[in-house]
Amino acid sequence: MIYLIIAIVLGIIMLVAAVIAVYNKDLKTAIIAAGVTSLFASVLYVLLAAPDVALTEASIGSGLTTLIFFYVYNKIRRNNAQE
Amino acid sequence: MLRNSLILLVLLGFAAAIFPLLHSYEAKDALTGVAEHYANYGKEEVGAANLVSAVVVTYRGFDTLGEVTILFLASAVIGLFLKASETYTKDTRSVFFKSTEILVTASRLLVPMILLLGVYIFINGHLTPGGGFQGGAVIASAFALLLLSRPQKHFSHKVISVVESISGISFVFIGLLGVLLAGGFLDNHILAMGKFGTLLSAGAIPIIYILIGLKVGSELTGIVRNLKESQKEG
Amino acid sequence: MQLFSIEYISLVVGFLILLIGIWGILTRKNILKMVIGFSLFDTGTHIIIVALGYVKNKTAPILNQPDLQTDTAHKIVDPVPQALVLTAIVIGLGVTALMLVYAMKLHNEKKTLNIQNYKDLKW
Amino acid sequence: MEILKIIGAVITLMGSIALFLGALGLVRMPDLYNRIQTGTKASTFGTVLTLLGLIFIFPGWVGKLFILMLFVGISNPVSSHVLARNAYRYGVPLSDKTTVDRLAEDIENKEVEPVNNAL
Repeated sequence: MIYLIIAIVLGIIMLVAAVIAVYNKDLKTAIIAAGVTSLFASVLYVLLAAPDVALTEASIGSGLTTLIFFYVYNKIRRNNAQE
Repeated sequence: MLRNSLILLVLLGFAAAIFPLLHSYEAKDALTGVAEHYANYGKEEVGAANLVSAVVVTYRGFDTLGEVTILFLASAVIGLFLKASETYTKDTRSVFFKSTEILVTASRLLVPMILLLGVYIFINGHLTPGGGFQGGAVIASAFALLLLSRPQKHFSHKVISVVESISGISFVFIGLLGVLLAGGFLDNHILAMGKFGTLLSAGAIPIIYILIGLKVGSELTGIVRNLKESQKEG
Repeated sequence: MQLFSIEYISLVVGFLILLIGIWGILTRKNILKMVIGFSLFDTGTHIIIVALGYVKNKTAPILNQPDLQTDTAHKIVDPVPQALVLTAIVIGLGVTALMLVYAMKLHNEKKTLNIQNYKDLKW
Repeated sequence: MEILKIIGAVITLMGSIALFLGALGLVRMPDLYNRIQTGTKASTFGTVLTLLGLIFIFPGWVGKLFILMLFVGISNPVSSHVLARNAYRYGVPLSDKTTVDRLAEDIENKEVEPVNNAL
């Protein structure tokens, strides 16, 4: 029963973060929100008895993807500032 | 207006395509079909305690080979693109801040620990949750910490590409050895099976997972490193 | 049909995240926002696939206990979707990085990220 | 064996109280720097206490839990240090009640690089 409540809370957080990621005008907030969606998805995978997938999602989905997004965002913003 | 209604139409189409999955979903009691075979005979046929590893490495080894190929292609194309755009930025003065001493010291302590964790994850891939992909990602994040904490330093791409090439070639070579010595491509019976549940068991699965881990780790490190080097400009 | 179970909630959440991702891809004008939409699409698909392999009250497919090693098919969840998602996540990172580098290249050429300013193929 | 479990449960409960106080501090504190300070101190302390309680409950995991405590103890303060410093350089304002600003003095004395305008 407690797992069910945790799953519902996780689902609500993920949906809110996903809507923020698409809706928000600020790119930094959107990137962080997409990372948050991935991070809570990895907790959901643990509830779904998939520890392998949870490990992968936590390290790749929320770690490296966000890092790469920020590298590219930084580069583009600096190109813009040079103009 | 037309555009909005078209978007709505596409969304409705996707929803209609996936909705039957949701509507006709019924809870299962036990595994069926091919998964049942994997669950019941995986222990004798492959000998890995982690059945996901058994499926990834042996039963569906071709998927893994294709996946590694796609990752290699993506990494190569990224390297090519960033190299082409790097040529007209001659001055390599970094625009990053110098990092503080606390960060440098802490990263010196943490990077070996994270690397050790990554190696632990992919060596124990056939016993505990984890494996080559997860271990590779952890290793890549250790190198990402190194790159982030020393922004002024230049990192060479040579070692990364050598490790990547050697592990990729060895992976295919072990797969071909399976054809020669055992039942087929990527068969893990080319080594002794060992006792179930110990570190040296499951035939060639630990070796294949170590190679996959090195390959994935070096490819992801290569992607991050290329993006970091492209941040420098005059 | 059990509405309140972990797998059904996960299915619904994955389905909604997938739709939000597609909506983002179709409606946003900024290319980086579209890539974020693709990444959400990925996450939703992965949740759906893993949730389809879940069997109620069963443990993860790791046979480290002796009592799991007999009559295994009635005691574990489906390992095949998990293996598929494992590779799909890594491929997703590669594809996302590739799309981001394309976006960087496009920005280098045109100095804009708005998709409506790319009119080369319009006639 | 029962007594060990009770000790572990009590220590874990103390850890979760510390985590709760950290979450309360995030709401109560006036500006970003105070929030980072409260959150980091309380969450590091709470996590280490929770892991310490787990050592009593599962004595077989001592080695791994000790490594985890070391890792959290190093990585958590350092990451928030970097976060706060970069927030200062990015120009996040301090609270009105601030009386001492050492980093500004250091920038005045040219010991630390000033705010980068390119960012």
